[in-house]
Amino acid sequence: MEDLKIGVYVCNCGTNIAKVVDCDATIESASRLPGVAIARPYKYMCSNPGQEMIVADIREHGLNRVVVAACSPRMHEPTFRKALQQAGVNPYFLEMANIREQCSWVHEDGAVATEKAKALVKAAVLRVARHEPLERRSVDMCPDLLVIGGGIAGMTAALDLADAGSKIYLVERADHLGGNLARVDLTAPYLDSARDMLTDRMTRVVEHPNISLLLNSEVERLEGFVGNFQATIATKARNGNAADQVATVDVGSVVVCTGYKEFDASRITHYGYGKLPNVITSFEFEKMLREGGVETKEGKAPQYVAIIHCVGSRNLEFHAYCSRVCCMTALKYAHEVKSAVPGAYVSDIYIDMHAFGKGHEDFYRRSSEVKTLFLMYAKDDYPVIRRADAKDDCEMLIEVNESLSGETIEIPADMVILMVGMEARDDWADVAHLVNISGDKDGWFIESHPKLDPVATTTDGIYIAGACQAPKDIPDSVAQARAAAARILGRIAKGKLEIDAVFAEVDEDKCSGCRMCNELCPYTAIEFDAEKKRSHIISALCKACGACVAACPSGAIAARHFTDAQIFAQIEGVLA
Amino acid sequence: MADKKLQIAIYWGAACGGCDVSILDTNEFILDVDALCDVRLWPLAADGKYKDVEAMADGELDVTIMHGAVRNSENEHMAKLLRQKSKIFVAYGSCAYMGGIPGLANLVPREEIFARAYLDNPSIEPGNRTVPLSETTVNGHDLEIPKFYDRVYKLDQVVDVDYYVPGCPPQPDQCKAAILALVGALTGTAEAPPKGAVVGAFDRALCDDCQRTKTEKKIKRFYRPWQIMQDPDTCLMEQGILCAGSATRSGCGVRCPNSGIPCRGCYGPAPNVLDQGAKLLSAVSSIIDSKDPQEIDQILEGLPDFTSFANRYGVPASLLQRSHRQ
Amino acid sequence: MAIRANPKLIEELETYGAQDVSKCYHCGNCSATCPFSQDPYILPRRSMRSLQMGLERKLEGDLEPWLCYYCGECSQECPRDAEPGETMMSLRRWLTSRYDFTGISKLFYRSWRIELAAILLVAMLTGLGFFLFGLSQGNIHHYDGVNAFLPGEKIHFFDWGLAIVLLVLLLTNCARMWWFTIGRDKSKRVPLTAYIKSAYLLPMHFMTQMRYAKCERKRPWVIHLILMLSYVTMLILIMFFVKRMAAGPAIDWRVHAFGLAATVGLLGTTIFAVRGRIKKTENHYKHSHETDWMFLILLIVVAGTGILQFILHRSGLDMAANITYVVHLMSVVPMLGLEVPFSKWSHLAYRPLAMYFAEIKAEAARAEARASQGVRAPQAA
Amino acid sequence: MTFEPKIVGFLCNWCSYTGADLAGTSRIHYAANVRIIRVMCSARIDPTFVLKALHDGADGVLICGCHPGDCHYSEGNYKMMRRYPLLKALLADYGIEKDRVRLEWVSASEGQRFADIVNDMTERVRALGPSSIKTALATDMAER
Repeated sequence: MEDLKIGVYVCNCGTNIAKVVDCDATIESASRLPGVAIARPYKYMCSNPGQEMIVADIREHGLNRVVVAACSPRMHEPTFRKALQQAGVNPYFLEMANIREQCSWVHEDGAVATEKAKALVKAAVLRVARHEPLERRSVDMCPDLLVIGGGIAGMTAALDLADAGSKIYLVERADHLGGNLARVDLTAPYLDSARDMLTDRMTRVVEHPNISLLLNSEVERLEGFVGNFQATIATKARNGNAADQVATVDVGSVVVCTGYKEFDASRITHYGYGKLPNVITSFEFEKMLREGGVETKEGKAPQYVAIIHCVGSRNLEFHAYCSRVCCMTALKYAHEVKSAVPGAYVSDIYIDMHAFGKGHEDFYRRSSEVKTLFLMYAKDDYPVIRRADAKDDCEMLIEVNESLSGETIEIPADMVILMVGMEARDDWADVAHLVNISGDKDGWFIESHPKLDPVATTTDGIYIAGACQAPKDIPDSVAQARAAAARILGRIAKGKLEIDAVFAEVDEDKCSGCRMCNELCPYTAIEFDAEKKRSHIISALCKACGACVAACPSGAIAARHFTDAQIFAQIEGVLA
Repeated sequence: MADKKLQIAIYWGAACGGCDVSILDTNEFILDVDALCDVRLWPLAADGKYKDVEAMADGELDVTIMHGAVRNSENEHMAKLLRQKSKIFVAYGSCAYMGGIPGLANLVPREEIFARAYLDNPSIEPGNRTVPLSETTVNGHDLEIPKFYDRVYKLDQVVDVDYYVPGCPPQPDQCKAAILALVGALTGTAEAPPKGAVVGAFDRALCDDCQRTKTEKKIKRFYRPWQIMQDPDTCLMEQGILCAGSATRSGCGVRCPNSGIPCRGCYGPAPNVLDQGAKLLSAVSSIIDSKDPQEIDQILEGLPDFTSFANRYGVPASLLQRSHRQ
Repeated sequence: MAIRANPKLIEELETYGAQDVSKCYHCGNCSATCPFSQDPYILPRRSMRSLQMGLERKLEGDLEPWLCYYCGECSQECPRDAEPGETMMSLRRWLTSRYDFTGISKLFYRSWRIELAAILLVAMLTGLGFFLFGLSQGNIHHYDGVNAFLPGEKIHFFDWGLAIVLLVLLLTNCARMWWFTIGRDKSKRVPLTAYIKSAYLLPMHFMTQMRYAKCERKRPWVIHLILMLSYVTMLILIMFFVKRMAAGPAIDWRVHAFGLAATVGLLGTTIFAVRGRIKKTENHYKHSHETDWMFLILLIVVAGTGILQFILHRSGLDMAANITYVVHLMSVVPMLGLEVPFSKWSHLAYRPLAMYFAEIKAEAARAEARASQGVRAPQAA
Repeated sequence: MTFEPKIVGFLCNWCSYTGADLAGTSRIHYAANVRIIRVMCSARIDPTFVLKALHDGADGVLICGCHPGDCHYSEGNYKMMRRYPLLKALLADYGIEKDRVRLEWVSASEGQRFADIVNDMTERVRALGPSSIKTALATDMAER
């Protein structure tokens, strides 16, 4: 290895640093450190003349390492890296000492601040001496896609991406498209027909030349990493004699849109679902509406219709979360009952009315104007439905501890609609395992960041959209699907995937295959090669957190740019 | 050189003698050693006096194999003496290499050890509670016994060591391999290992040799070996039994885990690892399956006296040294 | 025990003038703005809620509607335009018809045609009766004196007769009100001492309407008080001094001064109210039920004909005065006979009574709380 | 002269280091005793770093990461959270006072909190006096 020639640059930052830290003393101390060839101050290192000074020194003095003592590396590390690159030195041969945010701005006593600055500079010099040249790499990005689930989210994502020219494999387990939305009559709050909404999309999906629609199909296996997945898809044979077809396709990204299933209302015994004939679920009511008439099992028009919210949602016994769509759907039912049976009285039994979306509050107000009786009950204090007595003018009576009045009341009902909540599909864990993502305690798939990155997952190249992530209404599902499409298109447009030069690597000569690290990676970047009995890190997936590095009991994993040796040097430096 | 027998010494410091036995366990190989070497000092097997060693010229011995840690002034004196007389000085076994089991004493001060051994021990006859002194006068005669140090030292903290052979004790095969390597180096038939090398061991961790099936690890509860019916084919760590194998150099032949006993780390850290205990700590705690501080504490209750486990053979070799001194 | 809800009740209340009750989503702004909303009487929200749910039996026993003077602030503050003030008003109408055992009240409130017909019928009968009576025993050209067409002492006798009938009707209704609001609820016993201790409230609220004075805006209270005092003054004059009132032509200032003042009070306030209801100047004038109009018109006619006959009599136009007198009686009798027991005017009894009941109920509740604080139920071991 | 302890701070890049930067941009003055070493995530902090810092003469070690649930890498800070109790037990066995090593969660918006932690820790370590870890062995060897 060539001799170290380190250049140390101490920025005055106008007076921001120089006012408190004695820059000359810092330079004097730095110049005596091993390997330091040049040490000099400048008024503003980040300015063009400042950067040019570094470039000139590198060329003139043959510097091969640079330390800039200035502001936080979070501010100007990229700036100085660029300067190094410009001068023909690997940009990772740079280390910054943060003597502004960590010295001059936080310490009053100049002598103390100067001592600390010297220590930070020394740490940087010792560290930079152990830096290694790093190169960014890029891998090919396959523009084709796998979309799992043919509901509204899956179809939307597939269409957006197919329109942009990608080849889409849309895999749907059922024999038809549409998912749960295909079971719905009208939609809240504008009372549009769900069927109209779907028909257009379904036709386009079927006819789209870029979409290969695989009904009766499931993804069996997914291997590889972002940009380079191989998916194995099994398609069930139409008739029993033929063999199932299995195909393997190459895709660059995967959008998971597996949706939800409804809560099983019979789990709440208070409601008598399954025992009382006219207690039905919201989906059964939708079916009734789609078939064109609201009537009881006995074929009569109901005089009293009660709607119970939060069936399975918002309680500790079943699901603590809100299923988000039921409130507005319940209001929709109030309107639909009124239009089907104008003389009917509708009672809406709720916990809280969540009318958060566009047009929802207005829809709530309009629903109260059509004389819907809103009754509030407390969480975990279920209303109880019983058969009415012969003298009553109704079939059932619902006892509610009504919170707003504090009264225990009995509401007559001839038909009760249970607003069943959403829950994760039974096989969510299999799907999660298949595509290497995780689910939360309720089985909803976990997004990369709940606010800033709600579409991606911790596994690069795997995206989620629709209700498989959390209960969602149609606009949100569509928005998420289109967001996923946009994210993917952005990456496809680049053609190549840039892989950061900073990641962790396993030294296979040291790895003993103990597999301590395997479960630690949130990005499932660590693969275990069973034949070689060695773990291996897929650098394209690694985000360089270093969790596996710290945990590797035999020191076989190294964090590029944050190696043990570099950090040890820094420790020695700051303690000098 | 080839016509002259190699001059060797085998000596012990603070040790149990197991290392000597491990050399004898090479069986008939010992006869080959005898054919090749003159054993000038080996207290376990042959007579030999300090004065004989003192009489040797510097460098007269080709090799000294010393096992055991330095616990007292005699250990130190002999280590230094033998070093002076030897061309090659080998730290043999975990005690010499890292401090070994005696090194565990470094977690407490000497006074506490003495108090426990000579004063507070219930098995001591009342009225006869005597603490040994290194210098005393009996009937007008000054008597001296070796001075008991406040700490146990691994060999290279006292003398310059050329090679290390780890293990408690080193396995006979490895012992053989190490001796052959040395002989090869000395007779010029093989290249000498670089100074400071660990010989008689491999470069990966023990798991590499362990035949138990390993999968991904998540631990909800730790068990002592006697608390659980062990699955003989599955990684002990995955069963919640603390095993130091992943943080320990291989070379022992995986004898303990093969017998259903977790590895205690006698072969020392893997190469590149600064502190075996810290690494084991980092790995083991990382795979605890909980995000709740209270539950984590509860799970960690299954690891009583973790320090002594993780540093069982290497307290003197640890980055940390006991800070409080009397 | 669960109370049976009647989803149809709201619709029934609509016939009493309630509007938009179902719009209320119980934000509580109305109760926050109402100066009278104080535990245990949460108004108007609690009544709104009971009404939405159709808790008939509970509503029957509620005093809250009577504790409201309808300043209208609640309706103004309501974010959903659920008109709580008007709902309280219609609840008062509904309660009036509930207290009334004859069922007449219910007929009147639910159909203005029936009420109008009843008023006209009573007016016609009264007119015919008094006219024939006058002709049978007096001279239409004489207003007072020996041959007076409608002599004071006879009218006085009639007054008292009517008063007794009205009193019986009103008291029966009041008794029913007590039964609904206090008597029926066996779980809460109100001790006799409470009735005595708070008895002073009854005349006080009646005479001063001091609660109304607590409303944010004072003018409605002043108007209402003037109207009420004028009415009471007139009532006293008629019940006790009708002979002197009729005597003339000299002005007897000892009674006429009061009579004139009361007339000015009555005419002034009713005209103000009519103007207000036409122009909808105040919150509580925004919605006018037919019964409101009939009541006001009757009152104007009563006061107008009263002063007119006075003027005609003093001007020596006795015959005109006598005819006016008959017209006067044609308006007075339906007003007293129909409005007081069966319609709007009945609140002169219910409201002060409600204040009184409310106080003793609250007092009983406080006493119970004190008692239960002293003897806590022992905790389970 | 009062004893000025040397404290090594290991801060995660995303929350704590940014929080420390915020203390700077907010000009919050605090004790100068903590020298910061940036790591990408608190999960990267190998207990060896802590031992190494103490071995090399640090009087204290401060470890900061994102608050539980807020990790940039989803769950890295939980890994540190799991290592910490065992590390503390190990340090205690070596006779190292508990105030010398400390784990705190500091978010990117908690500049003041970072300053407060540094000040508090500096005071506590100052009260403990200089660490003898670095010198203990040498002193013992000289005196043996």
